[in-house]
Amino acid sequence: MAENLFEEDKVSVSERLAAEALIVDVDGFEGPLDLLLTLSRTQKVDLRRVSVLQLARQYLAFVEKAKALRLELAADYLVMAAWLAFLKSRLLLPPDPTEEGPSGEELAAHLAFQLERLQAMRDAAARLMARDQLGRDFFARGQSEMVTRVRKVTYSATLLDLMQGYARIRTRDDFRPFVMDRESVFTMEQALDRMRGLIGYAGDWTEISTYLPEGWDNDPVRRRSATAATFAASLELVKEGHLEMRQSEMFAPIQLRKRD
Amino acid sequence: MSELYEEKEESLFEAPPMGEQERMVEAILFATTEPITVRELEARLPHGCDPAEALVHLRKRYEGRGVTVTRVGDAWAIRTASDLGFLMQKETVETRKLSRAAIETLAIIAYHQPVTRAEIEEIRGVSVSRGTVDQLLELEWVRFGRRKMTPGRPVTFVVTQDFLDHFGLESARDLPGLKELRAAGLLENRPPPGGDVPRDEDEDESADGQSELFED
Amino acid sequence: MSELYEEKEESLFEAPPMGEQERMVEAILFATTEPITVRELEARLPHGCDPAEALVHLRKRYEGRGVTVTRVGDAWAIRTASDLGFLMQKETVETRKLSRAAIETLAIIAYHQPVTRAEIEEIRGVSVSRGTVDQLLELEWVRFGRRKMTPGRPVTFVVTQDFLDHFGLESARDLPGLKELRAAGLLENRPPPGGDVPRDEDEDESADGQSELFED
Repeated sequence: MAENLFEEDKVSVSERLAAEALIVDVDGFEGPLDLLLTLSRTQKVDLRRVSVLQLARQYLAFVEKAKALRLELAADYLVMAAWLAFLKSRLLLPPDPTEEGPSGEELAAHLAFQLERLQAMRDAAARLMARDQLGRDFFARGQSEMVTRVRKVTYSATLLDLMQGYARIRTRDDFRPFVMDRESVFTMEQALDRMRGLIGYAGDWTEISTYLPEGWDNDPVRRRSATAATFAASLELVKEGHLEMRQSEMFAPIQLRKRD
Repeated sequence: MSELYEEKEESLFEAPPMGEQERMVEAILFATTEPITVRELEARLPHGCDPAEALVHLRKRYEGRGVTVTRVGDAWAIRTASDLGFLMQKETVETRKLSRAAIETLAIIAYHQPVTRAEIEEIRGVSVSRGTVDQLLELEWVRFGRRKMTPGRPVTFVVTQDFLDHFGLESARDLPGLKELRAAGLLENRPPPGGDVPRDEDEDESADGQSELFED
Repeated sequence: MSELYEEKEESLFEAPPMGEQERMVEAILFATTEPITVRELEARLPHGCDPAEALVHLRKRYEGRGVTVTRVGDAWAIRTASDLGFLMQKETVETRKLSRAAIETLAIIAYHQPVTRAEIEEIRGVSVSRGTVDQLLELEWVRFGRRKMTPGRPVTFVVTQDFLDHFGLESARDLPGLKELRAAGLLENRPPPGGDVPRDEDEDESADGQSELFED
């Protein structure tokens, strides 16, 4: 893997063209591993000698390009991109002896193994389907012989029948009318009542979490319900002109203040 | 084979040697669902073949064998030698699909064994008819297990080795659970309400029950 | 024929001479479309017969003929010679086209068996859709195997006798290229480095499977 460290980012014109052709066909891939396998073919080497660093670059370039073209990429493509970016940095930086976990080379070797194994299974599948097949290349007896002297009835059932029968019984009782479990639900009406009584004291910016009713913050189910109701009630009060609301950035605390 | 027929080769021209023709007729007779006439054979064989002669050779080859090349009207077929008809009894068997009640009962026994009749009825939600259990016993797919140590000491039912053989299972413990059935697409996709189907206890129970039977 | 086997007759006592046994096995194999196990043959033949030996003779007799005696797992069947497929357009059955995902999944099950759903997904890099396994189960080319002794005891998939029959394989060991794949380590279930997933037991298990079948 060491030789990769000195590799320049030399993506040839033909490779770039190939990568663009790939993007148009993004729906044709069965996930990131499939795409990586296709990309690795542009290196025209034995899969065991594939340069994972180069592959990571190609993949990241692909994802960038797809983003620029505003193509929808499924989440797992982005997860793979993040992982490859991490892998790329590991491969490029000298190993940090204090760092825990597998080295970049180990990770790269595993990825190469996965690609080789997937390719091997595809080849195996192709060879399997190329075999002579029953009913196409060779044939079973056309007529089973019927001798009518002895008649006996047997009963047949397949494993599928059996399993489906069982599933049928066991799922029959799953259906009951939908009933809300009221005990752990804090309604918006309750929250509104509570907030109306409290906002008189909220002259300064105060976090919304402090408005949660007591006794609702231990059980996660109850906390979720109370948070949602309090938030909805706050919005309602903002709409009515009684409250102001702010949040500095995503996931930052939400703050409330009485409107003068 | 072909050296037997060499003297004919000049007239056959492109046709395969007679040994090959015999093989071809043999394969066709074997695979067709209906007896086949010489004319039909001629139409299916490569150009220039002589199925009538191939049939003469083939017929001779099967003389005294377990099956014979037999004339049926003006057509030909491979048939069991008449003295071996007694071996064919199994071929005359009529197969019928097991009834839904029987399949469900069988499934419950397989998944919950050892299980009493009352337990089967509780799971199915209807009473189990005598005929259903008798049928399964007769098929030798279930048998009586040991009695339960509960009041009345009811008999239990368990599945048999025949059952495992018939359904291609190595043991009843390998039967897939509901989650696995769903994952394999064998269950209509209905969302289990309230998260999970309460199957865990069952699973433990049946694992217990079955391990008793199969561990030893 | 029977004079060939006369020297055995004193030990066989009531059993028919081997030539007769061979005829009987021939008749039974010809009569059915499904492969028949040696055990089934034994059950159907008169007491004291040795179907395994009769099969050896019968197989030799049909070498190079239009139909051949074929081994399918632990069962036997008569099938037409595959070089004569071109004569059989009439018998050809159109099989449903399998998707690429289904074909790959089938190959993975065949080469890695017994294999869990998670392992299939790991190899393919995508989740296995319900329809895929469903389709393979319905074709009866795969079935549920033994559960893995790993946490969660997941069910496994293995290929069936129908699969072997369809692809003309004597056993799963005869899968094309199996030895080479195994030698190259490509049938191993190698956990990712760093071991996010506790897979060690899996490893042991899978070593028991397809890869270990060939240790001898």
